[in-house]
Amino acid sequence: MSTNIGQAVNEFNQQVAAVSLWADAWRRLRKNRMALLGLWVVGAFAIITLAAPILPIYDYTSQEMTHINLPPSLKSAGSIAIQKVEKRIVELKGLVDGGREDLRPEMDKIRAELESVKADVAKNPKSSKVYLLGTDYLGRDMLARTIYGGRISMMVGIIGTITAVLIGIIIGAIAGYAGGRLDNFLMRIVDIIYGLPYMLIVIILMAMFHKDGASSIVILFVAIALVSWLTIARVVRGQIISLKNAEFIEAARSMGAGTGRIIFRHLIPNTLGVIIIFATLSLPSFIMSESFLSFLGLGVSAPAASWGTLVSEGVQGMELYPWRLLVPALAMTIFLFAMNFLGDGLRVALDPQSKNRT
Amino acid sequence: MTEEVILRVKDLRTYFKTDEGTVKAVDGVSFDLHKGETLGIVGESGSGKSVTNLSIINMIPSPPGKIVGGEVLFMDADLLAMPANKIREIRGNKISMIFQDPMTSLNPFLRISTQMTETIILHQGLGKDEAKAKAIEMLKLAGIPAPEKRIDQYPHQFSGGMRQRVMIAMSLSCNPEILIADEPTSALDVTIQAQILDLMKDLTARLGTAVILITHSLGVVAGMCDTLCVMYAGRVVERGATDAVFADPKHPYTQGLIKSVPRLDVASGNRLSSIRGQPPNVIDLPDCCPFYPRCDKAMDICKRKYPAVSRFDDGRSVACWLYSEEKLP
Amino acid sequence: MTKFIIRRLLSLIPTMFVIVTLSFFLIRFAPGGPFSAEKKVPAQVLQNLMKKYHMDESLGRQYLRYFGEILRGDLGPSFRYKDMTVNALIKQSMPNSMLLGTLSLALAVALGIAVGIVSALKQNKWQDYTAMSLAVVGISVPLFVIGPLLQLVFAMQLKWLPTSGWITDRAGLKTLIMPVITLSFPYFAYIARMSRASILEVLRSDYVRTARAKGLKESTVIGKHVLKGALLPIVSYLGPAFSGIITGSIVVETIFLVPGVGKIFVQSALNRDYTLIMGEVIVYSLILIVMNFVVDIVYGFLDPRIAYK
Amino acid sequence: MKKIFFILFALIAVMGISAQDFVIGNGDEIQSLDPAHMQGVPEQKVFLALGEGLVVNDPKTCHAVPGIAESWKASADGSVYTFKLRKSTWSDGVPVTAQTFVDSWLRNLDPDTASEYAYLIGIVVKGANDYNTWAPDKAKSDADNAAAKAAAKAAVGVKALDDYTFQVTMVGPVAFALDMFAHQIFAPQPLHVIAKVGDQWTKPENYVSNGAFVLKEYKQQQYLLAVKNPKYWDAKNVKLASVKFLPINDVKTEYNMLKNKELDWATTVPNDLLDEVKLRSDYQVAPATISYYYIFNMTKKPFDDVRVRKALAMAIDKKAIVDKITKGGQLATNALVPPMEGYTPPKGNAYNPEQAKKLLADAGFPGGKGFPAVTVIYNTNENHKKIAEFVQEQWKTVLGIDVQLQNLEWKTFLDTRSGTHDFQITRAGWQADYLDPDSYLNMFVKDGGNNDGKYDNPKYDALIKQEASMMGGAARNKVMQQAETLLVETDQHIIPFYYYVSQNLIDLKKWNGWYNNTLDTHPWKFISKK
Repeated sequence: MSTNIGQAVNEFNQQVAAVSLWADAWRRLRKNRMALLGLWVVGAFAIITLAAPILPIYDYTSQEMTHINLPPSLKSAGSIAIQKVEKRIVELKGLVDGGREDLRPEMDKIRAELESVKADVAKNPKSSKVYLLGTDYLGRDMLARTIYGGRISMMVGIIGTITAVLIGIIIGAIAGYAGGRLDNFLMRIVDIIYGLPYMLIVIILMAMFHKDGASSIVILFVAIALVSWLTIARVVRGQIISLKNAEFIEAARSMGAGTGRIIFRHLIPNTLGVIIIFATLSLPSFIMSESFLSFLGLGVSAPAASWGTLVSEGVQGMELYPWRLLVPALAMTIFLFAMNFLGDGLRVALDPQSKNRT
Repeated sequence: MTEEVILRVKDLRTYFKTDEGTVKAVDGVSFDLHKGETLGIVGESGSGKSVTNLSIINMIPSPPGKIVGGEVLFMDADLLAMPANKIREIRGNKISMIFQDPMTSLNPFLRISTQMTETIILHQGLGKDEAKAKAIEMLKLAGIPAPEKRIDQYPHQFSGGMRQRVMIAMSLSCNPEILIADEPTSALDVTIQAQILDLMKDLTARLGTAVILITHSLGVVAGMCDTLCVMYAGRVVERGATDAVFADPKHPYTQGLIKSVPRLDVASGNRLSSIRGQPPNVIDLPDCCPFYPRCDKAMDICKRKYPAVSRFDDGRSVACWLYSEEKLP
Repeated sequence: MTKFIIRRLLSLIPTMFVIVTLSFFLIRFAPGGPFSAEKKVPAQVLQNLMKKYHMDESLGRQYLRYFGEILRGDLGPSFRYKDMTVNALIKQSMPNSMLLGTLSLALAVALGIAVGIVSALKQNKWQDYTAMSLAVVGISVPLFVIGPLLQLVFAMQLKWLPTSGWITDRAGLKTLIMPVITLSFPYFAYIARMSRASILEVLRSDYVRTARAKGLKESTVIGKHVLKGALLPIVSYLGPAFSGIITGSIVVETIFLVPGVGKIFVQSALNRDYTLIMGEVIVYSLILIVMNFVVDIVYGFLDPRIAYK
Repeated sequence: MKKIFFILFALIAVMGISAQDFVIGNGDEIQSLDPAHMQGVPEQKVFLALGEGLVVNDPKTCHAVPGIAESWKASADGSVYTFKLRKSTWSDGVPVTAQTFVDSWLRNLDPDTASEYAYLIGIVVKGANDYNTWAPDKAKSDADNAAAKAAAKAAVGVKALDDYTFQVTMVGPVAFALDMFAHQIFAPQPLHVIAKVGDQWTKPENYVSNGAFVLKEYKQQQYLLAVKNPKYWDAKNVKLASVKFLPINDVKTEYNMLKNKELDWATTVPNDLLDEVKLRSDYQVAPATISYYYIFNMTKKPFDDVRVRKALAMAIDKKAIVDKITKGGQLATNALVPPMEGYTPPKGNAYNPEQAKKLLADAGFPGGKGFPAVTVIYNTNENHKKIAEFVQEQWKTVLGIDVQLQNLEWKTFLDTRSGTHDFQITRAGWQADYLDPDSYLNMFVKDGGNNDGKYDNPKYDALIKQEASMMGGAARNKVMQQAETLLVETDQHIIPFYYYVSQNLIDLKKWNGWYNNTLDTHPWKFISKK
């Protein structure tokens, strides 16, 4: 940036090029180490999830019954599976020897299973798989599932945010600019939707439009976005009201600009800063909403899984198979951490008042 | 006006570290303030006036700002070297300040009484009721009608001019030695400006308070100040008694400033002159006279070195190569 | 002022009316009904059931009947909990949720503001980063993970606390600890972030500079001049937060067996217990609207610039 | 101070040892305390404490043993039962008489009561079904309707011969009827209280009962506390001082409470922790008469082709499901009806991937090519999901077909499966109302209320009709077996997966009188501390 050729220089050999808001914000963002880290992490997540189909990972749906609930390891799945059964036999033997005769049939069963597992490992080419982050209850690769889960969760976050922002901007801008009765009417609608319990709306929407598997995720988006534009509509409305009497709007009006043009070319661009900040900060909340819906069983359809689904599944068996909780939970937390710091950094960077504060 | 110097600023330097580079907002400012004197500091926006003042009472927001050099001697004690609790005893008590925007300088959430009495109680050790009585008295002095009633109101219930009166009353309530007024009238209507300035002049004269008046308006300075500092790009370019400077401005910048003031006493017909160009960006400024691009009399040397200060017999000092005996090849 | 309050209160009535009407018809759009079950009841019995609850009437009549009832303060019988009326169900679960919610919110506010102050004053120092990381954890870890984890550590491993239950049980007040912590966590996180941001903003304001120029101690500056202005946004957040938190959290209530209103809320929707859903919607919206209203009034008291006309 | 603590501690310890207090995790909150409206398992557990009918299920065998009826005898053709009642009272001292039973049953059957389970009485008692489903004729006057209703009521086959002799006339020689009479729908109700306070009788302050326990306290969503009933006829043999029912929806919480000894009996186990649970000495598992299966919608293509149905069924390794997914000892099956006394279900179509592929190819979808989009629906539940995911993967790897899975929230699921029938393949489970294969098989007759997949085979309907009119025995069993063979083998209308097991956690070293049984029913009066 500093050695750009062709940049205007004044008498003192200083750069005088006017810095746009964005370039300026970007420069300040780059100085914010946490925000930059956030940006890198979010970028990495985005690339990994987008490139998931071409990454050298296993299929996220392919099941292997001998590989159920294997812990993270660098060793081949076959050897881990055998180890696991052997460990179980030792455990059972200890109990049986300690007087728990009732467990003898179970022990015999597992012993028989050891043979079949060994046989399977010997001939099944999949035994050489390596599950870096372990497997789940159907012997599926946790790494692949977490990556594909991220796809859905991030998509929920992004699409939810975009819809919320679009609806919010339009409603908020119209209400704020028009004022009077229309404003009152629109804000009453916002009040009413605020008043309707969110959970109920979502349950009813999900129940009403379940039709086929492929669209369940779409309904999820709609359900989340439909009730999430309220806050941003209020924010935008407030901004527009405070801006609409500003001099530059008067100027535009005096030059004959129409209402639509004033709203979309003059007012909205001036509220973009606030909107972007809101968007980055609300993205995590959409991901959280989705995870809560998944917890209630209203989320995406199996075998696809979001982070929320994976985490809520993982919680069930966390005492025995901690990786099933930790892997998706960490992925989600790291992503949300990054989003939060990035959002915070953007907020500071886009705030004209904080110019000399960094 | 006595000869007793109560505030001596020596070679004050305050820099700001920003993303773009180091801003030398104040770079080697020196002046003396005598008891009862009114000193005007004049300059365009960004010339370092306000930073000078905040530096005097050591209130530069840090980071990014930092006072990197110089001394501020108040009654022979260096304010810059003072521990925080000691300088707090001076702020608002011995040296008080009035800020530019009366609309935002008063806390909107607290009553005027609260804001006024807290200073009086803190510095004068008065009880609550006494402090309130004193505050009412000060408001009356500041020309607020029905102060007994208005003291319990909130700032938003006052007009801009009234708020500035409150600020003045508040800042003078502890009989400070020095009042620093940072553009006290620039946010006000012209008619109100005159009233506020009169009030300040009147009150400080009565209380014997020395005043540092920061302004970009030469008209204000002419009416108010005994002495005058002209600042440009973080430095004092010309200093002297107000009358003398107005009569015979030495520095080309001062000349430009005075010429650009519309005067009723001079027959017009000529166009009002103005200083061409823009004030410089003070980030990473090279060693030169920062005024040279706008100066009609610029010489070669102006581009290479900051001019040394030349002193004149009448106590004036000017930083300009025109008057320097030291001539470089 | 009084006039303003009355006018505001009156304006709540149409809003409530629309909410009640919308919900009434909305829930009837959802597939399934209160009496659908795995084993179908014989057609005639189903009809008798419908008749018993006036569901054989036309929707319009049902709506009018319902409206008449709620105007008399009767929310009707629960379809699922056949021995209970909706009034009784809400009456007995609401206080528990309120207690839990109020405590959680109080904890969230106290801790959130404290942490917000610390991290604002130590901006970009390790204290700030630690506090904000904690806040991010609060925002990004779901309750259904925090709850079981607390239970695992404090009840199962350390055995300091009972796994679950409510204050009327043998374990008494101890049962409150984990649900309160769990429930307050996201709110704490939100408040901490919000107060940090707004304190930083106020610290830049002119009047804080004035206060400092007056020679006030830093603690006075913060306590007297900064906080009042900085905490106003939190007050306006408390309205929706309060109604959200006291109508309970199904997750916390399910995990810790809290006899609160959140659990029956979600379950009533899943069970298509029409009257109970409606009762809950009415109570929830009423609390939300009234809380927003109260917050507006309180805000007016705290912010002298706002005058109600 | 220390002393006080010691005394307190000792007191608590002594109380803890001497008191036979029992705490159970009871699943969902109960819906009602009125036996006429008790539907689920949690309600049944509460009923077993508070109420008692003519007979009680033996804790081991589940067969009827005397309850309020001291003895009984059946008529020669097995269609009339005469019960001799013992002298017993309600907890408020009012006697329970034969008339109490007559009135209680009639109350349950009364159309105005709208009891969800009254149809069970209708299955066995003569005239009961007609009365239960009686509806007024709009063309007739109110008086005529009232008279018609009274006639229907009078026609119900229940009679009080004297105060303590109660006679039931049944629809025929129903072999399983006696065991059924232990169900809460056949229990007496305190009509003297109902007459006085009406609907309010289920309020704790009004509630009287005739079982081994009485209702002491009921805090909705918190607990229901039942304490020993001193007026119970067999009170001297009741050992437990109190039973506390906790409504717990969260399986993990329930399990944790049991581990921390805050519960004596957990009625669910966390599937994901079964590897740990299985090692516990208090883990109880017993086969249950519940089947898990998938239903094809016969009206939707391509499931109108039996080859497709068979191919899909044969491609599923059911043994893997019970061994690797449900893990609790469930029995894999290819038939619907669980083995019962005298009845052996057919073999069904076993797991056979090769045959499955071939069948699918024959049906015109070699290697799954051209197979239309298919969605399997199931109600939201971890286990159903795991099984569906497994099945989906099997169909993909064995047959090469991709099916979608769709979980639906319970009521939507019911509406889709049983209301609009707008599904292709759905998950289902069925628990017998009575221990007879007919309880499973009569679902699938053409106009059956629970025939969700629209199975339509006149031959099947004829067989079911035939078996319904036969006396119990080998011949009837054979007919039923033929019908089931049609259902699960020839026509492959459903894909049976396994028979459930009941899974409980209760320490039998500590508690006597609790036995694993097929009905998973455990009357409280027999339970005691060792």
